[in-house]
Amino acid sequence: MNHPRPAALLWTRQVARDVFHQRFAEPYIARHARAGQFVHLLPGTRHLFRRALSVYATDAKAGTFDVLHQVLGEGTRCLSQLKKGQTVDALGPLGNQFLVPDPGRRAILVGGGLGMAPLRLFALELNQKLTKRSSRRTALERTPILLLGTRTSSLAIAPFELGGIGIRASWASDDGSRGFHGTVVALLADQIADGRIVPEQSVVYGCGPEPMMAGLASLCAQHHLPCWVSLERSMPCGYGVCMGCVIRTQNGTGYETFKRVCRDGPVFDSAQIVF
Amino acid sequence: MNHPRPAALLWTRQVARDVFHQRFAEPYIARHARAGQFVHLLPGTRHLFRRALSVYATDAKAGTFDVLHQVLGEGTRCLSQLKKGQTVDALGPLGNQFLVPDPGRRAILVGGGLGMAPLRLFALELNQKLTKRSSRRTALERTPILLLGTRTSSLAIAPFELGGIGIRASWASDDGSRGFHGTVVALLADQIADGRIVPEQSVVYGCGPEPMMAGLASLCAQHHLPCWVSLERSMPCGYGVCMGCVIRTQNGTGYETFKRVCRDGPVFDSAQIVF
Amino acid sequence: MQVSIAGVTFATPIWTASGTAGTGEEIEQWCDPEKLGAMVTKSVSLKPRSGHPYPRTVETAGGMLNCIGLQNKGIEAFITDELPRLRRMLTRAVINIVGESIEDYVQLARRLNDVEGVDCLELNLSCPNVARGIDQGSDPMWVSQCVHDVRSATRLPLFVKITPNTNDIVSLARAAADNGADAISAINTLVGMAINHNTFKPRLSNITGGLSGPAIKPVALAAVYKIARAVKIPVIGIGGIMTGIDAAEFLIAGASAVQVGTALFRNPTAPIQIAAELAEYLRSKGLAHASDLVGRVAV
Amino acid sequence: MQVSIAGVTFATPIWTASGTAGTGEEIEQWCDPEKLGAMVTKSVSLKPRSGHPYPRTVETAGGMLNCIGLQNKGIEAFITDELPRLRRMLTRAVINIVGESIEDYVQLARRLNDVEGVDCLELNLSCPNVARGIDQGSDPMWVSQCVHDVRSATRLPLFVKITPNTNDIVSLARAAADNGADAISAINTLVGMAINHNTFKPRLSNITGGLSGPAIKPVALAAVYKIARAVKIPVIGIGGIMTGIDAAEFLIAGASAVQVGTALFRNPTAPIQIAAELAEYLRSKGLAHASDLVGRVAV
Ligand SMILES: Cc1cc2nc3c(=O)[nH]c(=O)nc-3n(C[C@H](O)[C@H](O)[C@H](O)COP(=O)(O)OP(=O)(O)OC[C@H]3O[C@@H](n4cnc5c(N)ncnc54)[C@H](O)[C@@H]3O)c2cc1C
Ligand SMILES: Cc1cc2nc3c(=O)[nH]c(=O)nc-3n(C[C@H](O)[C@H](O)[C@H](O)COP(=O)(O)OP(=O)(O)OC[C@H]3O[C@@H](n4cnc5c(N)ncnc54)[C@H](O)[C@@H]3O)c2cc1C
Ligand SMILES: Cc1cc2nc3c(=O)[nH]c(=O)nc-3n(C[C@H](O)[C@H](O)[C@H](O)COP(=O)(O)O)c2cc1C
Ligand SMILES: Cc1cc2nc3c(=O)[nH]c(=O)nc-3n(C[C@H](O)[C@H](O)[C@H](O)COP(=O)(O)O)c2cc1C
Ligand code: FES
Ligand code: FES
Repeated sequence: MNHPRPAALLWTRQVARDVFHQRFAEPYIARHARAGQFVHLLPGTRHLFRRALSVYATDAKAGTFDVLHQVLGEGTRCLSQLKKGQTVDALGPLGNQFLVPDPGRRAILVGGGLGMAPLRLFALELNQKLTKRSSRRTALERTPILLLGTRTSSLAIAPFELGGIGIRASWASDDGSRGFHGTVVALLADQIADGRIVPEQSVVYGCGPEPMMAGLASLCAQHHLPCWVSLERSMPCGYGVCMGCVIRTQNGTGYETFKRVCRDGPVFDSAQIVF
Repeated sequence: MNHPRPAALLWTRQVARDVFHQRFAEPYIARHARAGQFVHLLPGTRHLFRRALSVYATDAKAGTFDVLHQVLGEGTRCLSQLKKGQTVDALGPLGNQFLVPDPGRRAILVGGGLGMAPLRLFALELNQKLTKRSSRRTALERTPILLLGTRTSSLAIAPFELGGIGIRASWASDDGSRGFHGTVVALLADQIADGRIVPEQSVVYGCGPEPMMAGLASLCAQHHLPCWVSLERSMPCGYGVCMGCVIRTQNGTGYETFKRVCRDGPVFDSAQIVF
Repeated sequence: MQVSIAGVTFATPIWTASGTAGTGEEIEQWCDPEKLGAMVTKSVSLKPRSGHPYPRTVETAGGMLNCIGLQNKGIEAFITDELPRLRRMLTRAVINIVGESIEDYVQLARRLNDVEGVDCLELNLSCPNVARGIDQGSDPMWVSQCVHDVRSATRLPLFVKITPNTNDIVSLARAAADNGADAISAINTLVGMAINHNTFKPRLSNITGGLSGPAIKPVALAAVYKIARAVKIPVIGIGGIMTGIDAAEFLIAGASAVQVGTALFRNPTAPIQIAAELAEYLRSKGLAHASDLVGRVAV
Repeated sequence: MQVSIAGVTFATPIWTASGTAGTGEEIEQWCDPEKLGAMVTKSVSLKPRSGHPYPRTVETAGGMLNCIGLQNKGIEAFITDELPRLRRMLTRAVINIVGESIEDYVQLARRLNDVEGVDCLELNLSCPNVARGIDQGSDPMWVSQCVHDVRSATRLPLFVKITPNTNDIVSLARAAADNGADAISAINTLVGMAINHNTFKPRLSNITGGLSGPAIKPVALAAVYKIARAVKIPVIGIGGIMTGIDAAEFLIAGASAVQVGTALFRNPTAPIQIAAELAEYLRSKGLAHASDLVGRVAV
């Protein structure tokens, strides 16, 4: 039987204005969390609802997990002000996960802003899994492609520790100050157009603001490119009982019209979703 | 126009189990507070109501005031855990005050537990005032008598800094472990009986739990001894607008049946009160 | 930030709520009256009332309960002792009256016709702490009759304060509007109770009391929204307003002004602070007048 | 801590509330079913319902609003997909049903007569998020008729869940009790609203929603207290229960059992924790049974 667990803060690093990378000690979550899953944290006693954060990194041996979050309101502010050694009440890991591509397809990870958090963990998972079965795979399949979007260069947050395994991000920025001039979805379109990304040999994994996910879904649909998106909703419970965190699905009727992001997701086949 | 004022904590000293003596920097309250008055503190953002605490000491020059409080619930706990330099939002000084005895009468201060807090400040005020007009007063009038009650010796909290001006407390304890064996009201009765306290030459000032105040009032009534009591009520506003903190009065009818402890008090002529 | 209701202008749409700011004397020491939209006085009845014994209040999650029980001096002493000071205070005086019967309300309204210093009347048809306070106030027929009779008795601008302890607050508002009310004040408190788990005793002397504060803000906002869409007269929003943003939300929902109650207990300068915050909010939205916000809810 | 209501025994007086614990599958992963007094299922209707679009919830001071809108699979899929697992779960299954007309309720009750695994029925006569949910449920005549007709259609123990959006909840409880209800469940949510001050939009897709959580506990406690004194059947207390002490207060007010709703969102093990705290409280008071506390309020 699962239960809420106290997770002790080990450290906080500010990685950009209002963005914090934190590491918590909690062995169960550290051991079980997979890319795409989230933890549901109670930032303090003042709040009724927990706050959902993607698992950004785990270390099963050390028994730690990381989150990367932006201070938006009271909940994330409380979190960012935690002192070393203080604990937060954590549920998790919750939700489904990113699944590895079918054989012959390469993972294209498309992240916007903080959406990079679960993709980073997925890149590591892919790297590990693909290394294991590397004999049967081409180099092309092995290394995921990582496309990251930011509004402007100064707000770009690079995922930590991916360089070491040879995964480097291509950047897109709205103002052209870093990498491609345009959105990260436009960058993907660009790379499809110039043949660097071949739809038939690719699977897209996206995480970022909802308008970006909608754009990504429609681009991928156009190219018959399989696309998984990780979605966000306000989550009163996080484990499937309140029916608050719903997303509208394609062709769903009656009860099936809406699915729960916390339990049926947060990762969905983008073709199933009505944005 | 008065307004809420941030009071910065200078220090906290634990003076007994769950009892804390704290000094705050707030010049206005420091300058204006008189014995018997209270400050109304907002212990944190979680609480709707402020918490009332008697002013225990002031230093107009240094711009500080002190409180002495026992941790009972969330509000006083928050207060006790404040860090040096943190501020609380304070209203004050509020309420009426202890008035000096008529000429020819000596002040008998009767305190139970933390009720000693405002009495200590009053002892200092009396000492100052009487020193000024000492030429016209007898020594008997000059020095107030201080009777303090405690459940048991280990819980006794002596008012700080009174020794220096020659005021020493006589103690009563329920279990006889310190001073007189019995309540502080019984001690007063005892001292009246053996002539050490002469009703016609005395005025009693009491502060402590309500049953004690009731006992004190009835003893004093018996001996025709003028008696002022400081009372406590849960105080939503503290400045007279909510009508929540009421006490029943003798002979009051209609609107006058109940008086507000925060504004008509907290110090009342005990003969006016229905306990 | 000036607003105009029933032909009366108010310096700001932020007023004090009845029973939470006394009769002016106390609040004057904390709030500059010129910056107060209006001072709504504690309910006054024909005869003096002692109110209920202590304990009369208790803190609850996000709110509080009270069973003051309308302690007040009665209309005659009110006119003698309080009104003169209120007249001198540089703010609007809204006199809140409470009765046990329609005849009481009529008599009170008549009596206040003759004196100076009364800018508006507010009928408290919704006190949960007196016998029948809610029974009558939640009956649209009774409200119709009461407002009708008072309307015939006075020319003063007439605000009618209604109860949320009903399945259909809109009918109550309509009953008032249809019978000549100049504005609807909504809401009064919700009936509630608290129990001491150690003594098994109710925490209020009168067993139950009225719930106020941020806890009831959603209920108040829903009431204001529905009423504003149903009646043509202005609505005055009340319930759990602690900040300028809260006030803005009530205006957006359809209130033309708001009253601040429980917030005053925590902070005696609350109305001034809330008004300042609302002004700042209006500036940030590029709106010149508070009235530009009223009823702007996007549905 | 065992309690007995309508001849059914429950392991503890701490149950889950309808709509806040799914249909058992999710909660099983957090709570040992043997330690749950009962699992009250999300309201089920005749036909599948999609519910309202997102956003469906919003945090408020001390509480939350929801406008889920009764998303459910409909009774047939419920019986096929959910009931078998519920039957295997080692706790009592209280099936909560909702209809748009009395005929709906009767049909639902009949349908559940024929299947196994149903320990009790709870009629949701109080949903604020569907058309007429409150209009009907706040009318004592309609409640009388509905309970009467359902009573004739089923032998299952029958709990009737009533609305606090009324001026007279006691009449609703009496209407249910007089027509054969075995217990009264009180309360459902209060109608409320929240507005986004930046977009001017309501924060809920359905504009208004139901207020739950600690904010409404005083309202619930008053309802339970009044109902328990007015009817002879047991009362099941609901509203803002977060701790064992909260549960104790409801029992003291007159509830024979309680349901835990919003607390489950914050803490999926809430009912187990609350039961443990209540047991500890009973020990500290030297009381052997939860029933020793019921209705002990000292007035
Ligand atoms: C599965 C999932 C994974 C997420 N991962 C991350 C992450 O890795 N890093 C990160 O910075 N953020 C992430 N978010 C968003 C994060 O949960 C919100 O930013 C956070 O809840 C805001 O809380 P607050 O108290 O600071 O803000 P407030 O605005 O004060 O929150 C008010 C309410 O709105 C809800 N809320 C507000 N914005 C969002 C949002 N975008 N999504 C969901 N709920 C919201 C909160 O839960 C709360 O109930 C994730 C959300 C989900 C659902
Ligand atoms: C004029 C005045 C002077 C006081 N001076 C002192 C002092 O010098 N030292 C000291 O330790 N205490 C003093 N008290 C009592 C002090 O206010 C309470 O102990 C304190 O409010 C308890 O708050 P809490 O949150 O810790 O406890 P809780 O029990 O959690 O408080 C819950 C609620 O009850 C109210 N409350 C509880 N007990 C009391 C009480 N005895 N009197 C008034 N309200 C109460 C609180 O304000 C709050 O609303 C004084 C009270 C008054 C009215
Ligand atoms: C202590 C107290 C006393 C009140 N007395 C009155 C009253 O005498 N007349 C009245 O119409 N409303 C009275 N009210 C109700 C308030 O005016 C207001 O309608 C209610 O408290 C909701 O607003 P709030 O949440 O801002 O407090 C009282 C409220 C409180 C808390
Ligand atoms: C998200 C949510 C969904 C709910 N759905 C239902 C429902 O389907 N049927 C019902 O009878 N009550 C429903 N309720 C009401 C609860 O069962 C309960 O009566 C109410 O929330 C008060 O209890 P609480 O404060 O413990 O949450 C729902 C409440 C919430 C918060
Ligand atoms: S957050 Fe409750 S069902 Fe998803
Ligand atoms: S505390 Fe409000 S009148 Fe005294």
